[in-house]
Amino acid sequence: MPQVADKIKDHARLFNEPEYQELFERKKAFECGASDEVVAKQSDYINSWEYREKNLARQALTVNPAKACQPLGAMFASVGFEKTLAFNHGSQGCTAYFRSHLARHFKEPCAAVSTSMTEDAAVFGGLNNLIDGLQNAYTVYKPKVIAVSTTCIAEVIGDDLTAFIQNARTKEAIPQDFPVVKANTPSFVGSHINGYDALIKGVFTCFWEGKERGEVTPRVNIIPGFDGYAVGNNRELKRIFAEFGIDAAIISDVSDQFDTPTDGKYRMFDGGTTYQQVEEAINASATISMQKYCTEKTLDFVKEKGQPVHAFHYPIGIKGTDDLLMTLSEITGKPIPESLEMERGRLVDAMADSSNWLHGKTYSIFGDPDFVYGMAQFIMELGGEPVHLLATNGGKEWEAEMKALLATSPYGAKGQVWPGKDLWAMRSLLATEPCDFLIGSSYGKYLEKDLGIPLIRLTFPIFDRHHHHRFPTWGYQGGLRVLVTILDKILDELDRETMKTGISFDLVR
Amino acid sequence: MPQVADKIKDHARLFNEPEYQELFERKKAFECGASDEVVAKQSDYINSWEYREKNLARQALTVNPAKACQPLGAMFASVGFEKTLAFNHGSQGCTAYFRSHLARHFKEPCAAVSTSMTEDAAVFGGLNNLIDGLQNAYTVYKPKVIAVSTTCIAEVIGDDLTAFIQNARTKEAIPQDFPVVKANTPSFVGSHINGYDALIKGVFTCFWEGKERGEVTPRVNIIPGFDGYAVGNNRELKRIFAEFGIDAAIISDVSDQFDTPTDGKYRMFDGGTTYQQVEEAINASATISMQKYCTEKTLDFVKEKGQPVHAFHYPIGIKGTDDLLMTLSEITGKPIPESLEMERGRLVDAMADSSNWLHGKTYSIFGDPDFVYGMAQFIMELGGEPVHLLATNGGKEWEAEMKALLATSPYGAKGQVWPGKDLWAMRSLLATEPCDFLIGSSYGKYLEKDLGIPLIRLTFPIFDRHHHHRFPTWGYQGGLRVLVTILDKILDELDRETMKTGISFDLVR
Amino acid sequence: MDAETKAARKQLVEEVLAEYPAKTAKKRAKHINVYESPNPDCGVKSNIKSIPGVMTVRGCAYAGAKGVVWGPIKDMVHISHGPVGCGQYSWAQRRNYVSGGVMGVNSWVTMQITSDFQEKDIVFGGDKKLDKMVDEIEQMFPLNKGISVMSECPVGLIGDDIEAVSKRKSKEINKVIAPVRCEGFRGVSQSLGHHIANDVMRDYIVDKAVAKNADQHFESTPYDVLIVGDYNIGGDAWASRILLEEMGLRVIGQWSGDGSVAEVENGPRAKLNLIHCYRSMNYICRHMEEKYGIPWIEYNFFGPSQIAKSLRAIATLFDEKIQEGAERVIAKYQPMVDAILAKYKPRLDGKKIMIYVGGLRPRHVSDAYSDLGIEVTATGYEFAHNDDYQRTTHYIKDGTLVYDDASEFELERFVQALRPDLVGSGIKEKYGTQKMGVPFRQLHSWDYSGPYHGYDGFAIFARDMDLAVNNPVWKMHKAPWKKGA
Amino acid sequence: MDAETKAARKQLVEEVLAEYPAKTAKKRAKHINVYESPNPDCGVKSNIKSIPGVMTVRGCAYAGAKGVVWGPIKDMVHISHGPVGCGQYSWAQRRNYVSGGVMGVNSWVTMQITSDFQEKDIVFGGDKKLDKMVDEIEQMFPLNKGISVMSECPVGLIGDDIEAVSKRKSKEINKVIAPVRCEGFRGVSQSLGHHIANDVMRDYIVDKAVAKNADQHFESTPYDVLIVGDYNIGGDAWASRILLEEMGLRVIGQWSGDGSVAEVENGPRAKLNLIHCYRSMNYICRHMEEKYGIPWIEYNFFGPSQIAKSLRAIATLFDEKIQEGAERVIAKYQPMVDAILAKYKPRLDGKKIMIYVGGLRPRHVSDAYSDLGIEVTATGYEFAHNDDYQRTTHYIKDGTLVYDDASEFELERFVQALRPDLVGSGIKEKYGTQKMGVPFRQLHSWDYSGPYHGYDGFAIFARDMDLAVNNPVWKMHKAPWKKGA
Repeated sequence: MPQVADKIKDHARLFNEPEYQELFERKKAFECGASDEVVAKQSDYINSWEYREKNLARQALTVNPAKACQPLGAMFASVGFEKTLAFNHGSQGCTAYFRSHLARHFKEPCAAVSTSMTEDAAVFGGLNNLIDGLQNAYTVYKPKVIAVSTTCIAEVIGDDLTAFIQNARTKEAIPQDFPVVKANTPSFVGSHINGYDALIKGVFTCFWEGKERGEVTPRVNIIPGFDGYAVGNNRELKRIFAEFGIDAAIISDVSDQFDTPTDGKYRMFDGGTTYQQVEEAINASATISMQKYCTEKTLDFVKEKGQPVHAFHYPIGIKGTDDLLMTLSEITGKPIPESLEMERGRLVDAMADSSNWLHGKTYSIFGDPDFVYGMAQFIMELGGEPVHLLATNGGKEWEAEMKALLATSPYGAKGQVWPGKDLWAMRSLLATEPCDFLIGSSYGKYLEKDLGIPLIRLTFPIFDRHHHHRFPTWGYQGGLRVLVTILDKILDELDRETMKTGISFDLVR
Repeated sequence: MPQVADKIKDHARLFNEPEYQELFERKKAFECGASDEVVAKQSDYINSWEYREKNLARQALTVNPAKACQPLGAMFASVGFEKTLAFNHGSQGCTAYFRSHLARHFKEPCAAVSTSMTEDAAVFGGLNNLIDGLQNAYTVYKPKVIAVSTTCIAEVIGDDLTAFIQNARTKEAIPQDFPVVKANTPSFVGSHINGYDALIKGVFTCFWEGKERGEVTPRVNIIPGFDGYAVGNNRELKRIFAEFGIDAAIISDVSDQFDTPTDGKYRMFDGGTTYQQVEEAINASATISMQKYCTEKTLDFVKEKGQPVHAFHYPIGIKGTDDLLMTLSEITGKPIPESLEMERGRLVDAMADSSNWLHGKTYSIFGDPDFVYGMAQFIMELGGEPVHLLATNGGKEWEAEMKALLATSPYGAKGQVWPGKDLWAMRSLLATEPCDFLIGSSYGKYLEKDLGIPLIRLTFPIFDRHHHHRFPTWGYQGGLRVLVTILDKILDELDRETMKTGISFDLVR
Repeated sequence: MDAETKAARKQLVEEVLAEYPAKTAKKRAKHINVYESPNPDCGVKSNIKSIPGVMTVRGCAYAGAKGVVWGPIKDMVHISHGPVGCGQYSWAQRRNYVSGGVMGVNSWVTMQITSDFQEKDIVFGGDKKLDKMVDEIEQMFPLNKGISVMSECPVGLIGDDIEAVSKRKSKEINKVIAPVRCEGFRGVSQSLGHHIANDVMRDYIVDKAVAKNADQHFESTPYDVLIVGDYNIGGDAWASRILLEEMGLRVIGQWSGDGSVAEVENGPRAKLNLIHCYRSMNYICRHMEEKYGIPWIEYNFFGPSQIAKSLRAIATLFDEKIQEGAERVIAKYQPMVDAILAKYKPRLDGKKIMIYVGGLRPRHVSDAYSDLGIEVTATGYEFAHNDDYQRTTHYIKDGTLVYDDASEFELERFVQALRPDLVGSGIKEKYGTQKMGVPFRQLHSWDYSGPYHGYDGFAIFARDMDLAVNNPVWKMHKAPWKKGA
Repeated sequence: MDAETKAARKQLVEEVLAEYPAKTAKKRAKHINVYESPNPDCGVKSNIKSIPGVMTVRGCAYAGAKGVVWGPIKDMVHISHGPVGCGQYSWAQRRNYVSGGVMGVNSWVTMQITSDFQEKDIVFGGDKKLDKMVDEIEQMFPLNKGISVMSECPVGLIGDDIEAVSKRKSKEINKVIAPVRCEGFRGVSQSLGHHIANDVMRDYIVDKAVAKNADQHFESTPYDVLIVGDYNIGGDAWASRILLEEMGLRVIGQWSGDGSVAEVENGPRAKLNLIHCYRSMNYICRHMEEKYGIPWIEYNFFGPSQIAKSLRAIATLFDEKIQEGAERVIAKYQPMVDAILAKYKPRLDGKKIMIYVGGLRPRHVSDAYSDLGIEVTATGYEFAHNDDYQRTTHYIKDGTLVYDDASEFELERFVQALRPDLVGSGIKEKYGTQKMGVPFRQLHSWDYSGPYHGYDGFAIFARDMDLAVNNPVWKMHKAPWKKGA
């Protein structure tokens, strides 16, 4: 009997006890599974080059993709605006999934409603669901704005959001002038980064409706893109703006929404970009996207209004931050402040101090296209060598940009770019051409387990570690945090490896 | 032949190769060591209760102490003042050691000079060394102030600093009015924390000489104490003061000195408390020590001047920060700002989110007395249970304060306090009464290796990880960082443990 | 409960409803009630469409079919058929533990396998892709024992014939291919997904296996039982199975936690079906009873009172040997139970919990809490049917607040008003509740702990409730300088 | 070197000296020189007291005796006798690797064992404490093979008689107890500590063991050699030993890296002493030559040129078998060396290094750098004697800047002026140099890498110099917006 009141064993240890090991043996007899030899043989086979080739040749089957669907991105973008209710038109299960998914990453509540479409709506259209939904949501949650995005069912049956919302106004479900943002976000097109794009464009479309660009206000719009580290990163951006003395508006700022305090009160809405900022954004000097692939349509829209746009790839590290600051300086005419130059010098200092541990380490990286780009760039600045660079939601343009990036540095020589591939493909890549470390999301933990390549969690979703997103990865300070995260893993592994013999288990490193 | 140009093996892996394993076997024959059985038996014996009792009964022998000597603390304190040269009167080897020791922790250069006393000086006194040393140091390094502390030799032979320095002035080695701070810091009394105390008191003594407290300036003096996290912590304190709108002077602020940038220029001096601040400090509203045992004599001195003093024990976490902020508020009459209350709520939030992983974990903690106190307090706030609390440089007063702290919480019930003991004693304690995690400095890595208890590095010195000291442990933000550091270790270990079977190797935690 | 408190609760319900638009308030009023003992039902309507826009907690049929019933069968490849999201969000979320499997070799439970529909699949249909996927699955995962095709919303809207593809490909590969029509828009919640999943399991595995007498080497014993409706969250089914085996029964299969195709095929060889989660798998138990004459019994392995009761109830359906076995098991664990209660009951006695989850838990955990001295103040189901609420009356006390398909809005208000010492609900409810300063445990995923079933599980349950309720953080949410205010 | 560059260097020296007070400038002038080839010495004075207040890099006798010579002997307990600091700062800093030891059981190299003097020990003397410590060591660490007592400053000032205590306790426990008078104020640097350490090792172990013929079972061979002055930093001695063994020699001991008391005792049974660090252990080699007629030879195992040269030089002192062995070893490693050079030489060719360290390295590493195409622009010793500088002339080129006991101030100015591609020095110099944007390697600790000796070590050496020089960070220290400025 394994349990003792003083030292209770939970799942992590309970089932290692002999009682349960015997139980597993008894159970196995009823499972009629393949023999241990066959299993062992197949286990070896999936590590082979032959398997890799078949694996990479898959055309229909997707296994362990590293991407989510559009409405998740739209929901994320929605809650970055002041008192804005994310509202999914479609089946309610989708909304439950989005909410859970974000809650598991941020360890925060995520409010969003659904129109709960069912079979009848599938047949007759979701008009009534939308009208009732808007009325209930408006009445109960008292948002300033409702941001409607769609899930598959509404897209497949072709519900007309514009007409339906107008209908809701006519039926007084919501006031005539109550702002409703719209975004079509079919799950079978693109991924969450496109849903993010669609929603931001929807916000601009809604609030810039009928407006044209007037006199330019010396201000910068910053669109962060879909970013699991938004809490830390957006705050770091704001700190940088303050150092700079720049007037900047973060367009969709979830940093307060996903970091409300535990002080006895539940805040369904907190912080976010104000709609005044959104309205004024049309006259800003320029719009900067921190993640190009999260904002392609939005930037086109902004450009059409005659506003200059700049796009980065999730800038991490020295050059990433340099480029961002120089762009900010160029747009605003303000010099880069000494304080930030000092932070730059301190990051360079840390990189120099740690360079002998970082140099020559090999990494594979997966995640959203911009993240993989920004991370690979920093890795090469650290003297590291990217090996497999994979974005399930990356396309041909991304592939070309990645290859161009790799070509800028001798440290990019080993880099192979894998657009559209999933993490089961990554498994084969790592089994056949391994590397020292894997950088990605929590999904990478299965690769770590199977291949013994330590995982460094640095991108969404991080389900199995807490609060990392409260610290930045952007800016020089963020770069320091990323450096330390990587270096800690390197040194932890070195300690573990050398602990066995004691040789090289050095007190100083 | 193990080396291949494409994959060069260094010490960590080279010696696992069969060639070297055979070499070790051949070598063993010449060592005439004890038999494997005898070694195994003794290896078991040192884990026994019997050995523990002998180990704790030691009176003369010290093995792996967790403390350094006074002049190290004095040197650390010295460089926290504007353009101040740390100057050790004694043997030059001491200075080389202090400089290396701090460099290995901060990964920063540490400038300090010595009077290079040799045998003749031991016989005839170090007067000439001191005079020449002052002259050279003054001429070459052009400091604003020289801070003289002593090492053993000067103390044992009884060199009279006051007279010698006066002599140097007379001989025009330094100008008459050039400020020279003095601190007697014998290595055979106390530890580095007392050297810190002596130097700070020396600075006040020097700059408050002949002055009395006048009209009170609404300002707070903060003495951080000897703190390996000073770079992050002092900056965090300054951020807190800014949020508060408080005028506060950090007395000995090493945060810039130990974090100069790599920008092409070596700064021997950077930042630090100005001497104007030091002079004005006498009229401040109050002086706060962040570490009581680092400042006992200094606070007495300040109190004698009629200034109120407050002392904390390296405050970490909720209550630690609450108390600090309330004291600041009380002294200055300023309300605690909303922004800090929000940060508080966010730390509470993180603690709540992670409480199920943190609750009931057991920890042993070693380090300086104030650190052990502050850390134990936070651990109990996290629902953790301190087991062995050890400060080699802790005494009876500390022991009593620790026991009182443990008595404030049911989570303190398992706590045992070990003043004056060393880490070889800790080894016995952990071998006989183990715990889940060990919190301390890099020296704890040998305990981790021998006993399999994972080490969480959170105090000076940290030689084998980089840049941790650039992040704060104080304030609510520092608390969050400490929480995440602990939690990451817990979850890393859980992953490692469950990776073997896959059972409990959960994607979400 | 005294009349005053009860009246206050009714008043609370009124106040909360008053914030809805009238039409909505009227509808929701039917789903919330203060229980009047000893009424034979809870006085709430159930299994009705959720109201748009109110933030229901419910999921969909896919979640019930793939996430709950089929997903845990470890040696099958479960295709999330449609766009990428559904499979992505449910990937490895249910903690259905598996013994002895090698991921991607002979076990696929923690993998996300999807057809990742693109626009062209919507326009031209996904059947061709499905056809090809089966071939690729055979290449990638040759040791699979079969495939399930879990339909997502678009599949049912674009006229795909996954049944035809499944049938054809099943013949080709000579393995089960089960098309599961669990599109998210079907039904009103997860619940229809369970039912559909049960029916497909019946049609595509159970009945076929019986018909062809699939496993002819199977040697039956009089003590063969089948565990049904335990998904092995955190190892629950193992902590249950061990007791059944200790009392002398032979467990021939687990449906579906840590389950295998063989266990599903041989299920109907059981002499008795033991059902834990009635809601999700009563359908197939009824079928096996009707078609194969296998009796079934509900049991509850949460907490020592119910465990003992259930062990004895099960034992009465067997011979004396088993009855003695049950008593032996109960006696064996009693000292451990006593020690656990001695340690934790004093720390939990008199505390109040509010529960809101799905399946069987809103009632089944009730006595486990009582064993620890915790009272259930309010409870409710995400997707229950009327028979669930009837069963609930055996557990709850007079005056308990009962809510069906509660919205987040209602839950928040009830928590604020009742200020329970603990809330047990799901991930979506967890963090908001905690912000109010109220302790919380996830009762779907056991908050990444467990098992909670059986005696071994009860020890963990007790520890976890203590750590949730008594963690020092719950005394910290007010800043001390605000205490006077 | 062309006259102009040389003149510029001389000018630089003048400029730097000009910043000192006149008296100091005059003294320091004797320690800095631009080497004139083919002079038989470097033109600098050495082994002279450091000037107070200039920030010498030097350490003390204790550092030389405990840190360098005695500390690595693994099966002895080395007491840092005096206050806590000295032992604390040197604790596990030298990376003297050990094979096959269990820390605290039969190996104490990575432990800090100290008498932690308190005021009362100063006042009343520390001999009693030392006496008691020996007893406690026997209790705590019964498998120790002996004890060394490393005196810190106070011991020599307060009149303690550690020799008497050692003698008495040594008899009691029947093990070596070696009192080492290495107080930090003795001599002018680490160097005297080495000498003292050698002498004590001679008196307390070597000569005694020979006198009593300690190990009578030792069977000699004609190929027995002893490695002297290799401290096994990062495993250096092993990467050396392996070559000696491969060429057919039998290495009977390592002094003192990974060393043991038995190896010290049996050292004089060697047919030849092979000395790597001349500076720190020439004394005992000379003693063994004088007293026991054992010849000794200096060798250099840094880089393929010197390794081959040394292997051949050693081999000439043996028979043809060994000479063939040396050639076989050289031939065996040649392809690896070629591959290393092919990979790294193009990345390092033409680079310049400035060196400032202790022991043998300021000269010995020179050809290893040359092998990689790196030129030594400047070099110097912390604690060399004249014979070191004589030996240095064999390595350095005309015009090389040479400094003895350089101050940090001088080093900084030289680095700024010469802008080498790499600086090789110690931890105290590392971070300041890097801030100037100049790559740096610690040449004491191998910057936590190594081994650098032997062929296996050269591969690592080459890799490390490449990563130091060519790490991308060295192109980053100027902000791009400042580039135009």
